[in-house]
Parts: sequence; C-alpha cells; structure tokens
Amino acid sequence: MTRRYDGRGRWSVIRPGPTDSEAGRPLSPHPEGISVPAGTLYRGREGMWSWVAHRVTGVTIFFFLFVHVLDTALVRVSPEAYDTVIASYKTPLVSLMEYGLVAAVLFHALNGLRLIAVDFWGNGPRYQRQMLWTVMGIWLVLMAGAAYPVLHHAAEILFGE
Amino acid sequence: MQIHKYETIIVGAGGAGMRAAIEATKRSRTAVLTKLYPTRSHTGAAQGGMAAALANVEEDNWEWHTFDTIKGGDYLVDQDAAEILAKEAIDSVLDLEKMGLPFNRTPDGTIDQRRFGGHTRNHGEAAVRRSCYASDRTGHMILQTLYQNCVKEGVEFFNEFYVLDLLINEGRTAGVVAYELATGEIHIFQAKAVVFASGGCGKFFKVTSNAHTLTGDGQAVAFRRGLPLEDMEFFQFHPTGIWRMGILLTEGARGEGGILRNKDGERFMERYAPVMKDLASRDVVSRAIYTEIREGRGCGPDGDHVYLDLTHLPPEQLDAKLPDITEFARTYLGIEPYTDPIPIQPTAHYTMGGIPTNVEGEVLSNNTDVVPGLYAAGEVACVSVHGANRLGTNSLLDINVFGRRAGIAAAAYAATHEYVELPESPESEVVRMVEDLRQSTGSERVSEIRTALQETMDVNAMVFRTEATLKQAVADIAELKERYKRVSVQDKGRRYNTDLLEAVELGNLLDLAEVLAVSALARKESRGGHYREDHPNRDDVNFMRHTMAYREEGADGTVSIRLDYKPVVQTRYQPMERKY
Amino acid sequence: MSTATVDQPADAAPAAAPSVDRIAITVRVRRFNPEVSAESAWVDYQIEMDPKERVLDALHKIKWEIDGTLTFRRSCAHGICGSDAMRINGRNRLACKTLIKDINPDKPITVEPIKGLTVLKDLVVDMEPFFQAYRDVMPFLITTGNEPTRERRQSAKDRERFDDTTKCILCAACTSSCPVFWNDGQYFGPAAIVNAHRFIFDSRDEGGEQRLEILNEQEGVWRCRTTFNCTDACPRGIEVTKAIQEVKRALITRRF
Amino acid sequence: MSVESSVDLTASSAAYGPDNPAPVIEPPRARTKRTPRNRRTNFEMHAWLFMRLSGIVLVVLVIGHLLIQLVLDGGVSRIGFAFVAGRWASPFWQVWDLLMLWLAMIHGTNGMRTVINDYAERDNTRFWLKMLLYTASVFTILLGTLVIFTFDPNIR
Ligand SMILES: Cc1cc2nc3c(=O)[nH]c(=O)nc-3n(C[C@H](O)[C@H](O)[C@H](O)COP(=O)(O)OP(=O)(O)OC[C@H]3O[C@@H](n4cnc5c(N)ncnc54)[C@H](O)[C@@H]3O)c2cc1C
Ligand code: HEM
Ligand code: SF4
Ligand code: F3S
Ligand code: FES
Repeated sequence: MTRRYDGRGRWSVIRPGPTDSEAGRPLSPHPEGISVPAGTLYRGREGMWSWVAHRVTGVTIFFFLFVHVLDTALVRVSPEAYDTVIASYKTPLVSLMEYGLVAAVLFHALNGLRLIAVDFWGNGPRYQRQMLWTVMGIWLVLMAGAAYPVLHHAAEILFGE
Repeated sequence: MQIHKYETIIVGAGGAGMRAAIEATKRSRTAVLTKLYPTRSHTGAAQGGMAAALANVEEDNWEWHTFDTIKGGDYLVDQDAAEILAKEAIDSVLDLEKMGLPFNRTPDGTIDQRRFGGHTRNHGEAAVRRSCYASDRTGHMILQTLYQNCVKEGVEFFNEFYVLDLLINEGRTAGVVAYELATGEIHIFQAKAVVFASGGCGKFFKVTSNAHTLTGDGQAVAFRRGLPLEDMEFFQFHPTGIWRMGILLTEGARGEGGILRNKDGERFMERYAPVMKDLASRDVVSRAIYTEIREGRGCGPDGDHVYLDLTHLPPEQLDAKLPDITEFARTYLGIEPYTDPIPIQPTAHYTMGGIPTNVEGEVLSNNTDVVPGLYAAGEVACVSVHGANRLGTNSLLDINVFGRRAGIAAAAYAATHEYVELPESPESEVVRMVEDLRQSTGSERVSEIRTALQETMDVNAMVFRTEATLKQAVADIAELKERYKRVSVQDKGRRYNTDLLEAVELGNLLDLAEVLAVSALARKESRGGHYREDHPNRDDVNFMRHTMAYREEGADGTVSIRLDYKPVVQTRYQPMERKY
Repeated sequence: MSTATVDQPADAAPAAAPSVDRIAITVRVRRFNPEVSAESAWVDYQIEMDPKERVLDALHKIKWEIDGTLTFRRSCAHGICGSDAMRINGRNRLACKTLIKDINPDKPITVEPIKGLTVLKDLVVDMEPFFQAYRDVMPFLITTGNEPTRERRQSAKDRERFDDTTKCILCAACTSSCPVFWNDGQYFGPAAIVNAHRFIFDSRDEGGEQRLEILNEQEGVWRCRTTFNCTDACPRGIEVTKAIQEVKRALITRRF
Repeated sequence: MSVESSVDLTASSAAYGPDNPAPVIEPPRARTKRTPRNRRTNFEMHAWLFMRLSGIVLVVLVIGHLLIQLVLDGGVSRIGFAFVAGRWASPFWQVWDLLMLWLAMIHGTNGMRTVINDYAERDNTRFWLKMLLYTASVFTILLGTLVIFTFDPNIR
C-alpha cells in the first residue's frame, strides 16, 4: 500500500489494482476453505434496533403493497376472479399474515412519527428513547385491540364458534 | 528506504509543531513529521488555560506577567525571553481567536479570563484573572484550532513517522531520519531547517499526567548527537493529579475556588502560603501536600493522598467551567464531585528543561553558538522562560509564542540557505538501532525495565530529593541501562511494530532520566521544582545558572555526562525571596 | 506465563502497598497480522486485573507481559486524544475510558477493531478515509473582510450555541458505529458532520453556506438514518444525532 | 511465552511474511476518490422531506384504510367485489385510495432506493436493481390508478 500526496494537504491511499469488491473478490482476504471469525454483531442500543425494525417493516410493507395492488387490480378483470382470490385469503394462515402486516404497518407508522419528532423537534434526539418506549406501548395496545377483529374470524374457523 | 527533500521539516505536531507549521508552510516547502496523528498530541490534554495580560476583566499588564513568570521560575528564568513571552502573549491569544478558537466569553463578548496559580496583580499583591480559557479543555481547543488551520493552509503531514535521528554535517543541519510505523520503512528527510517540537518526557515517572507517548524522543536524539540539554533537573510536579493514576485535575479547579484539605479537613495551604493559599505556585503546593502526607495528615487508609474539595461550589459552576475534570472523577474514581472531595496527589507534569535555544528558537550547541538550521520549540525546548518552575498556563503560551517564532525563523533560514549535503549513509545509525533491537535475543523485557525506571524515579527523584536518593537513582539507571543492552522485542515484523518503538522510546527515557538525576545531583540547592532536603535553600551565589549537560563519548567507547553551566540572563528583576 | 515479573507483586508484596483485589478476567482479542496470516483470529488472554482499571491497562498488561506483538494505538490514557477507539463487547468505546468493572468481567471481554475502516494490524485501522471526510467539510473558521485588531466579539450565548460539538476528539467511535458508514464507507459520517456543525453554528463564521452545500450531497447528512449509534458511542458525550438534525434543519430552512 | 496465538499456525500462513504481507482487511468499499462535488441539486433533501411529509399523511390514510378493511364491522370476512364496488362509488374513497396509492408507492420506492443504495455492493448491481425498482413502481402506480379510475361496478 502506498500513499499519494496531492499537494494540497490531502493524502490518498493507492492500492495496487482494484479493491477487492471492485474486482469481485471476497470482501476480506479469506483464503479458500479457511473460516474467518467474523466480527461480532454490533451491540447497538434501542436506536439501532428500532431502525432495523423500521427498515424491515418498510420493505415488508412495500412488497405487500405491490401484491395488494396487483390483486386489487383483479376487480378490473372480473368480479369472480377477485372474489376467488379474496376468498382464498380468508384462511387462518392469511389472517395471521394480515395480523403481521398490521403489526408492521403500525410499528412503521408510529416509529415514523417518532423519527419525524426527532427530526423536527429540537429536543427530540434527547428523548428518542422515551419516545420509542411510548411507541412500543401504543403499539402493544393497538395490537391487542386489533387481535379480535383481525383474528376472530380465523379463530372461528379453527376452533369453531 | 526513501529520501525526501523539504526546505523545512518540523518534528512533532503538537501545539508548538503546528503553530510553527502554519508559519513555515506559508514561507517554505514544509513537512511535518509526527509520531501521532496531530490531534492525538498531548497538547490536547491541557485544561486550564493560556495566560495573556489582555486585561479583559480586570487591570493587568504584560510587565506584571513578566514578573510573575520570573518569580514563578525562581529567578532562573532568562528575563529577556520572559519579557518576549509576556509581551507576545496578547497577540498570540488574539491570533488563536482569529483562527477560530472558541474561548469562553465575558458578558460583553470579549475573551473571558480566570485566576491561575502564581499570576498576580502588581508584583504579587493578589491573584489576577489572566488565564484565557475554553472551558476546561483549552489545550484541546488549541490543538484542534491549530490542526484546523493546518488543514486550511494545506500543511503536509507525515503521520505516524517516528523521528529517530538528526543529521548534522559539519556542524550544519542536514535533515532527519524517520521510521514509518505503518511499514517499518526508514525515510531520510533532507532539509535546510529542522524544527524540533516533540514535547516532553514525563513517562520516566510512574505517577504522571503525561501521555504514554511522551518519551522525550526529541531531547534524546539531540543529546545523542552531542547537543546539550539544559536544566533537566527541573521537572514540575503538579499538585493535583488523580490519586495513583496521575490524571491531571487542572489548577483551574482551584482557580474556580477549589480547596485542598488534609485528613482533618483543614485548609492546610493557609499555613504554607498565607496570601495565595491554594493558588501558590505548583512546586510550593506539591511540597506542601507531600509534607502533609509525611507528617501523617494524609487521607485514606494508607494516608497517601489529600483531597481536592469542590463540594462548596455550585454544581452549575462545575458544569460550566470544569465539566471534563468532574467527569474524570466520575469515570475513574466513581466519585461525585458535587458532593465528595476528590483524592489527589502530586503528579509528574512538565519538563522545564530541554534543548537549549535562544529567543528565535535556534538551538544552542554550547553556551553561545547556535547550530545553523536547527530549531526547537515547545516542551522539548528550553528557551528558559520557565526557569526552575513553570507557571500554570505559561506553557500553552510558550508553544504558541515560540512555536510561531521558530516556524518563522526556520523558514527564513531555509529561504536564504542551501541544502547541506547528507552525511555518508545517513540512515546507518537508525538502521543499526532498530535492527539491533529487532534481532536481539536477550532476555530482558521493555516493560520490566521501564517499570523499574519509573519506580526508582518516583521514589528517588520526585518532589523531595537528597544526595542519597539521587545517587540511588543514578546507580539504578546505570544498572537499567546495562539491562537495556539485553532487551529484546517479541514483535519482529515491520508493520505497525509498536513493540519495537516502545523499546526505542525506553532507550530515550533512560538517557534522559540519567541526565535528570546527574544534573539534580550536582545542583546542591533548592529552587523551584528542584527541592533538595539536604540543601533546602536557594543558593544564588553558586547556582544562579543553567545546567548544561553534554554526552561525552570517551575514546574507549564509554559514555558519560559532562555538566557545564550557563549564566542566567537578568535584565530588570533582581532575585528576591519567593513567597506566596 | 511462568516468568515472574517485577510489576506483579506476588506474595512478596510489602504490607504497605495499597491493597487491590485483583480478579481473573479473559480478554478475547480479534487479532490480525497480515505479515503472518491472511486471516484474523480470536485469541484469548487470561490475566489478573483490578476491576477498577481500564481496558487499556488490560491490553497493556497483555502487550507488556504476555504478547508484545499485540498492536493498538494509545496515547493519553484518559480519553482526551482519541487514539484508542475500539469495539469492546460489541460496542465502540475508548479502551482508556472503559473500566473493567463496568463491562461484566465474568464473561470474556471481546475487543475488536472499529468497523468500516480497513484493518491494518490487530486493532489498528486505516484512519485516512476518516480524516479525509473531516477535511472535506472545511473544518476551519472562514471569514471575510478585514480582521479586527482585537478579538472578534461573540456573546456568551452565541458561544454556547456550538459548545457541544467543540468537544470532538476525532476518535472515530461515532463514524465507525454508524450502520450507514459500514455499508460502503462513502457516507461523510457523523464525525465530519459534527465538525461542520461546530463551524456552521459559530456566529463568527461565514463559510456555513459552503459547508451546508457539501453536506447536502448524496453522501451527506441525508444518508443519516437516525440510528443513534453515534450518540451512544461518543466518548465525549456529544449529542451527535442532535447536531446532525440541526444541520438538516439548517439546510431545509436555508433552502426555502 | 505462552500465547496460544493460533495466528501463525495456519496452513495458509506460509505464503506471508514481513516481505510479503497478506492483503489487509478492507472495508466493503473504501472511500477512494474524493467525493464528487459537481452535483449541486437538492434531490436528497427533497426526498428526505417527502418521506416525512408523506409519512404524516399516510398515517391517516393507511390506518384509516386498515380500520375499514380489517376492523370495522366484520373485518376481512366481508370484503368482496360488492364491498369494493360500494366504496369506489364515492369519489371521496376514490381520492382517498388514489392518494394512498401514490403516496405509499412513492414513499416506499424512495425507501427502497435508500435500501438499495446502502446494500448494493457494486455500482452495476445498484444501477440495475434501481431500474427494476423504478419499473415495477411505475407499473404498479399506473395499474392502480387505472383500476381506480376505470373501475366499473357493473362489469358483471
Ligand atoms: C495534563 C496536562 C495539562 C496541562 N495543562 C496546561 C495548561 O492548562 N496550561 C498550560 O499552559 N500548559 C498546560 N500543560 C502543558 C502543555 O500542555 C504542554 O507543555 C504543551 O502542550 C506541550 O506542547 P508541545 O507542542 O511541545 O508538545 P506535544 O503536544 O506533546 O506534542 C508533541 C508532538 O511531537 C510528536 N513527536 C514526539 N516524538 C516524536 C518523534 N520521535 N518523531 C516524530 N514526532 C514526534 C508527537 O507526535 C506530538 O505530535 C499541560 C500538560 C499536561 C500533560
Ligand atoms: C403509515 C405511515 C408511514 C409513516 C409515518 C412512514 C414514515 C417513514 C419515515 C419517516 C421514513 C424515513 C426513515 C428514515 O429516513 O430513516 C420511512 C421510511 C420508509 N418507509 Fe415509511 N412510513 C409510512 C408508511 C410506509 C408505507 C406504506 C411503506 C411501503 C410502501 C413504507 C415504506 C418505507 C420504506 C421502504 C422506508 C425506507 C426505510 C429505510 O430507509 O430504512 N412506509 N417511513
Ligand atoms: S463526535 Fe464523539 S465519537 Fe465522534 S469522533 Fe468526535 S468525539 Fe469521537
Ligand atoms: S449512527 Fe449513523 S445513521 Fe445517523 S444518527 Fe448516527 S449518523
Ligand atoms: S488513549 Fe487517548 S483517548 Fe484513549
């Protein structure tokens, strides 16, 4: 590894040839067949995990939305087709998935509001942790509230009236 | 091996080095070699402030400042230099402010000032507010501001390059030899002018506020090249280091009203310095603390420390003025300074001595002659503005005033002189040193020798010294130097071999510790930071002079230290008894 | 380790020596030395330490008494120079500011280099990209016009405005804790933004607009996903995320 | 010295030494060239702002939608063609759903763009993933709009 000086106070590192990733090589020099102990998982705190959850839920909702628009589009094709598909959704499994979706949307929405508060309220960053616990509290309450309406139909099918 | 050519080379990127670099870069092709990333330099640890008679908050002038500096240094100060220091202080603070340094402000928006040990109004009448500060991280802000301005000026840095040798050809400076930590490669830097700004050497003490990297490389390199070291026996022990760890709690804590107390809760400084009390100069307070401890009034089960009491100060004031040191107490001691006193003990702090220079920063090769093209500034140098004892806040001033002067002088020299030819195989000395260590199969360990050195220094050459202890120190060091010849390192590699560099640094520490002990042994008086129990009084008749220590190599290869003396420059102030 | 050493006072310790209760700990270091092997490996060291000592002291003990090849940067040993940011028990900290007792010494203490920067040897990483990002935000006071003869005036309130971000010691704990930075190292990173903030909100500075322009770029502030890792990691207690949000808001208000 | 330094015991180590060190462990992509300065647009800022503003509106729209679809009288079980037909008879619901469709899709697409930017390693991959994303999104938005506007309750 050599370094180059650009004459204006800046050094840059010159590497022989392309970097590993540019050359499509493995990201660190792992010789074939030898396992490298990976670094440990970064032990971030609430902020990091809420971000992970926000991202995961966001992506989940996006893919769902995609499918949802497609299936709704069936109303243009024929009512029968639509009703068939919708009927096929009325199984316990899909209900459970729907519950999951509600969970994802609610979390994403509430945490999104928290992020907006962090962004625009001067003291937001200081209270981000408290706000996250508030979000989780509201989320739990709403999820409990949603359990019956979303799941009771499935429960009826599974366990009878 | 690579050879580089720069007009001006600056060794060290602490406050002094970067201040010099900012000037030199504007005037010549300059490179800064530093063994640490610039912002890691120990200037960043300075807390209290930087003195300048701005008179922003109360009446003050630079003459009083000059007097305080001279008196603080127990009249061993070269008075012409002290005058320059105090006079240029004002501009150097204002320069820093213009470079962006965020000083604390007075209500009308000027730079705020606070009291500091030894700084007085009208020649000792009462404490004066002279220290310009940025919270309790003044040094941090100076270091950051200077680095920021280096970025602005496009100063060229060679980071993590260890300068291990100085090249002098026929008495003139030819360049330096450096070791690149990342690769283990040796680099020759040919230069017209070289500025040493490599900081202090406190690491030969165990309890010290100095960084692990303050190993006196600059002094040792110069010394090995036959240049003298001035006044090395004067080492400052700061009264308030965190007990056993040595981490500094700034004098600003006492400036804000903190009080030292012994185990009976007594404000004992009232007995030792009735006027200045806790703000007497550092040597006085350090000795007072050790006297309390020795006389059985120390705190704790072992009675080996005293307390710094901040509990009577309002928490808001602590938060605003001393946030960092209160955090140190919390982090390292688990103590809440709002409610509990902090255990402290004197800690080795500052090297008053160093490479002798004149007021332009030119290095002296004896009492009168300069080495053409060689400069030094900062803690590594001894201009002698600090004499026998440095006043708090005068060092941040020193690095700015004399760093600037050295940078300008070096660049001016470079502009008017040609390169001196490199000596024959310039790298040989360093290669030999490094390879000897790398290949040594001896059984001694660096850490063991270093610990032994630190222990003997702490016991024998600290606040109180006697003939016997110093002789013990000299003997111990000689033995350790013998052991050092058999030292070996475990890391034989090239890349980031810090094991090897620690061994090199230990060699430097051993050399400098020896100079300290030998110089101290010969100074049979007590003055400032140097206190001989067997000679408790100042002796102006015999010792109003600077020690100059030279390394002598006999024909048979034996190495010894020769002491010589240099007169003190006195202009206006006649020595008086020093009382606070 | 069988060799007795001077600095390990065994039973011969004099009675006067301060009594410390040492405990046995395991330090698990992720080591990598390209001069020896292309792979990194976890290496365990069993040592005895006083729990009130720092992790840096533990690393020193290993280096000085067990294995001199262990490599890490350090200088001041009290959290002021920013040399020794590393990942201790999975989280970025300064080794010299982390006491052993504060990180559960019963389990092995894992020590790894900070993430997202090239590992050069053991705990030493390449800091150049980090400093490059810092330099890119123009971290210096920019003013126009003639300089005043004395200091520029600034009210205590204006000074207070950017106080928090002047504390930065450029340790890189924040930037290397940022999930966005880990991804591709292109993001300016929190440290650069903190240092831009320090000048943008300095009432004496006139270069704020240029800095905002730089941070408005693709790799600038807008990549921050408010994960707060930086704030949690900062050893100087700087409210990093808050500073980033302030820069974002400054950008928005100045653009509309 | 007793260290179990497993480092130098590996088979592959023979190839490396002080003169021939192994390559260092790189971050996924090192910051090599200076950050390009020439793109002076506020795109990222607008995208960021849009995420917040659309988010706030979406809270009302999406939660309202979920409430109606899944919770109020009977939940999923009653959804069918007739239900949809009933709702879209009113322009209010048409606008609601249209707005929701657009905002959610643009919000989601921009979010996905961020995710791709973060995780796609190579410039090529990144480019094509984004192209795929944009195509799918445009298709979905257009399809949804078409359905809402051209919905014919009397298709049977
Ligand atoms: C804890 C503490 C608090 C202090 N508080 C105050 C205060 O409040 N007020 C005050 O006035 N003074 C204070 N001082 C003293 C003052 O901070 C220092 O004396 C001063 O900062 C020294 O600056 P310097 O530039 O000479 O050296 P340093 O800042 O120590 O810099 C030395 C530089 O030299 C480089 N270097 C060293 N060896 C080599 C080598 N071999 N090759 C290449 N480069 C090398 C290093 O990398 C570093 O960049 C304090 C000191 C300490 C330790
Ligand atoms: C219900 C109300 C919603 C709110 C309040 C909301 C809020 C937000 C906010 C503020 C962000 C930006 C996060 C950041 O910059 O770090 C975001 C990101 C995102 N949102 Fe939403 N959102 C909502 C609904 C949706 C919907 C319906 C989708 C799916 C189509 C979605 C998908 C995403 C995605 C994929 C991201 C990117 C995640 C990331 O970059 O980490 N969101 N959301
Ligand atoms: S902001 Fe904090 S964590 Fe980041 S570099 Fe500065 S001091 Fe370190
Ligand atoms: S960790 Fe990174 S995502 Fe933002 S809040 Fe801090 S910069
Ligand atoms: S060693 Fe200086 S910050 Fe830790």
